[in-house]
Amino acid sequence: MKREKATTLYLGPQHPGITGNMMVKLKVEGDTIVNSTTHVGYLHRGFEKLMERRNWLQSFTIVCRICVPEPDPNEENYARAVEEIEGREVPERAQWIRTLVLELARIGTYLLWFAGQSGSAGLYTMGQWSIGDRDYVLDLFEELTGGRVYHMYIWPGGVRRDLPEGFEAKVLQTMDYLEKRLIQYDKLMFDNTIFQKRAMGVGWIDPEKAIEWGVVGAPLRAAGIASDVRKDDPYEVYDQLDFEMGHATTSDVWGRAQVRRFELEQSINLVRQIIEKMPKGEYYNRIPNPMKWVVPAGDAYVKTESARGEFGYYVVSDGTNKPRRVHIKGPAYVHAMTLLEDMLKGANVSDVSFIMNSLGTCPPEIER
Amino acid sequence: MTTENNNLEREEAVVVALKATFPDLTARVKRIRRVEASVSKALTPSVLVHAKNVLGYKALSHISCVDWIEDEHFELVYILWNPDEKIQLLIKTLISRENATMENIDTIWRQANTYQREMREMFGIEFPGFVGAKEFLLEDWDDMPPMRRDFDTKEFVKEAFFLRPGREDAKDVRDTIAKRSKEEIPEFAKKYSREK
Amino acid sequence: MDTNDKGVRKIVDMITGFARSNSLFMLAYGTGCGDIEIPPAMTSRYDWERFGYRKMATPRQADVLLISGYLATKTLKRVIRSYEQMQEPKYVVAFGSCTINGGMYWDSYNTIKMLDHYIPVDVYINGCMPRPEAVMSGLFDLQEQIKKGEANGAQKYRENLEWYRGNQKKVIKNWVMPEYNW
Amino acid sequence: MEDILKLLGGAAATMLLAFVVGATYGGLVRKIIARTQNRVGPPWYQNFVDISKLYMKDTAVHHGVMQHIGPAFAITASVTVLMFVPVLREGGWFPWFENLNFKGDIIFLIYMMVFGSLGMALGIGQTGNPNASIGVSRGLSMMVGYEIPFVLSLVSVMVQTHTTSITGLMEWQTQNGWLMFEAPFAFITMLLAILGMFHYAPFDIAHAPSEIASGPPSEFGGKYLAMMMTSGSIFAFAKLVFLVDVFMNGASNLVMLVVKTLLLYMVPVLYGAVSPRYRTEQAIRYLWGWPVFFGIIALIYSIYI
Repeated sequence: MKREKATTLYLGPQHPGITGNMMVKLKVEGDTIVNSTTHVGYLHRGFEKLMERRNWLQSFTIVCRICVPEPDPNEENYARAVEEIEGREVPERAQWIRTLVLELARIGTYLLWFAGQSGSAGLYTMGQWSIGDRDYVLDLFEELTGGRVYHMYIWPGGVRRDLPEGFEAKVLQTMDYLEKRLIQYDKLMFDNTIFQKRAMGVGWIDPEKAIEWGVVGAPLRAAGIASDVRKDDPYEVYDQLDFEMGHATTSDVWGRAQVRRFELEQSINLVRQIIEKMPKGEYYNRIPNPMKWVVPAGDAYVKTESARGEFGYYVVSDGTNKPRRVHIKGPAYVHAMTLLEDMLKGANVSDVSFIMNSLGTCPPEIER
Repeated sequence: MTTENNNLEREEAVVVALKATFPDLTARVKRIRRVEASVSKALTPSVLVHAKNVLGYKALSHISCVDWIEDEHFELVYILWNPDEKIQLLIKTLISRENATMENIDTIWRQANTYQREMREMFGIEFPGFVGAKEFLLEDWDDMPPMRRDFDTKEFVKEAFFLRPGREDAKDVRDTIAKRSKEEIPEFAKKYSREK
Repeated sequence: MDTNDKGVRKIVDMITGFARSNSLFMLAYGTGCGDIEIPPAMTSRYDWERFGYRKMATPRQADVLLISGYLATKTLKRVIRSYEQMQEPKYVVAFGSCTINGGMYWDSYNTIKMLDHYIPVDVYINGCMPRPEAVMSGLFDLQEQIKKGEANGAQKYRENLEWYRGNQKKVIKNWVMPEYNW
Repeated sequence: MEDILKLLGGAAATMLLAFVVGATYGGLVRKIIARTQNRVGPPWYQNFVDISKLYMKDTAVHHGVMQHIGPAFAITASVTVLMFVPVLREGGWFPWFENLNFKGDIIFLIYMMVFGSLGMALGIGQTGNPNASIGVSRGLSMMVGYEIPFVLSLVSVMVQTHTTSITGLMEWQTQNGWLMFEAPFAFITMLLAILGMFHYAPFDIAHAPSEIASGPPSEFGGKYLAMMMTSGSIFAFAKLVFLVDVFMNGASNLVMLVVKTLLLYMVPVLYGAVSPRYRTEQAIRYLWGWPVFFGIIALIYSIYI
């Protein structure tokens, strides 16, 4: 009789290494993983059911809570889907403000990701720095929207309020600060040989299969495939802005780190461009009384490039004052389930949370 | 949203290409980069395979399901993405709501596994031949699949959970706080108090 | 020395209160979306290590169970398990409106609405989500309670275990848990 | 009789000193790491509060006898190591701190230093927590990694000075100058080895919270954890004093002792604050690379000088 050598190791749900509240069940032989299963559902709130019971505007409070680290792409997606079904025009200034908010959110999420990626490798100093700096971005959000984490700022028909006075100068100041800090981040994390040793060759995704497997966002770009919703399916004013996609060919954790590092820099540039080019004018195409607001029947699939990948919303209206169906697909829906399960086979136990962070795993958007 | 309706040649070409292979299917251009096709249930897997292997829709972006309880059917929406043409193709199909079953497309796209697990759990759609863990988001669920329209979540909540009663006395919250912390209510605040 | 002497007891209580309240080890279990405000509270902007708070990896070492937001029924089971594995004295701090009355998930079929019916809660922090300042203010409140010896949630749990168990089993259908015996 | 009493009193005073200084160092380290991370950090006495709180906690978990013995084992081993290290040089301010030192004890110390970890490993094995077991296996393999340069460095020092006794070493240093400069390669080897010995990053894989939930102590709370922390404080102090004795000619008073040990301690702490951690096999590859190379050079140097 063959003796079972594998140990079962439960990574989560109560585990400091796991990103959020989920569980990866590992079968381990020595330090090598032979099998892994992702278990989710610890955060399931039934958002899509709740939205069927709320009217179109009430659903907004729900939409932004789907992804905690980066709520703005969700708001934007939902607003854009509703606008597409209804055919509502968005003033030009509102589009620019939305783009600004999205880019700021991207910067904040990348800073949070720096913390996750380096923290899972034991470099806690980086996390302390970057999350501290992320707070300056959150301060900007607080001034703009009144909320630190959940903003509920991007509405159908525009944005909720105009930029406050002197806001542009503050944004530029923060961007200058972040750019200076980026040099220090490089020294601490990206030029660190130990980090490079940890990251190189770990978590490899086959570039030829990547598209078919549903890889999106930074992991796909790190596999050498130029794919960015901002370029491929431009929304808001991204077609009027000048930026580059991150690019790497190694298709491992190191490549993803480089892509994200590059895109943080690009986002800082984008914010500067937006502030420079932003036109004056109306910021809100007012919707009728929200309680009686009826959206005509129809459906729309919209998507946004969030910091972790492509966010897709499929919204169906049946011509009443409530959405018929809002179906959300976040990048982690594929990344953390089938892809992660495949990638972990043969990996080292030490690298599990490292790989998970590099894929941008975020359980709330799997479960909603 | 800027909808340029002037240059839709590539989208039109997709419609033509789809219709050439499958004469039964209806397809139309929704807007730039969005093409929609309605297919019968039996034809769906072959359309998906054709779209993936011949037309270049390599990526499966999304599989959604809408419950049209009035018409007694589910609408499944397979959303595909063509990374070269940059076109999103929505393939819609209707299946009966009673004993809902659908072809398993796990073998075409590996990640369909997750979507099908969710649909099986949330809508009760069965996929013959599909192997996947039974539980996905819910644990020990013995009620109706919750995403069906006839599942009333409010009634369920009333039965299953404790609901904190509201403030029945409808007193001003300031009074309660003040009473608890034994603070003097400032003069200006008293006139807002509902307890006269 | 007479350990029942009032003066001695007072000094002992003071020392225990000081030690317990100034060294709160939190269990690193992000149960909900409130967990996003924990990293800022931990890191350089707010730096809760100043007050002796620290995140611990396992329930055995932790004193405080931070319930960061709504609990899905599936998580509730794990939270109860984690709570019961913690060693006394142990405290529960629940934050987010959703732990108090369900908050915006009041009609959701998968989240519990009143946390204090399932595990004893010492401090509630409201808000959706509470800012790091609010979280820390709630923890200060817990410190005060510990100093005064009022934070006795664990005792309440032990004494009313049957009531809690009944409530828990109402939600968690497949009950496979070890007995709680400490 | 009086001598024995003096000896016992000295031993007790040493233990107390080791605990106080060790725990203070722990607090200071947390503070220093916090400063590198742009934070204020906990007060310096935080470790005392933590330890006393942990001693006051209930421990109602019983996994078996070894679980109780394990931490006791560790604390015994640390105290034993401390007892064989001369804390202050002869003729200093506090003569009673020269505890139990006798000739021929470096080899014994090398053995004793491993003893505590092995005891812990036994205790942890009983708890049955897979995370803890993985942590122990990682810790033991790490130990294999850093013990080789550590031993190489000490052996080359012993060859160079023709003595294996710490007091002998100190006498040699008083005549010929600090071994830090007299045996530079041995010192470099030792500096690299203590990076691994103190379990700070990059060699903290055995305790990695993000992988195995803090590893060995994951099943130990309350008193056990407090005992482990106490033992850790004493052990860290003992190791530091040992290294100061060997390479920096010990210290004749408490101030010098604190300065020297703290300087030495800062090496792993500050290096750890800015480093991610190595995987086990990477760590061992690193420790068997340059440190062993320098160790062999040190050995050759010590033979031919």
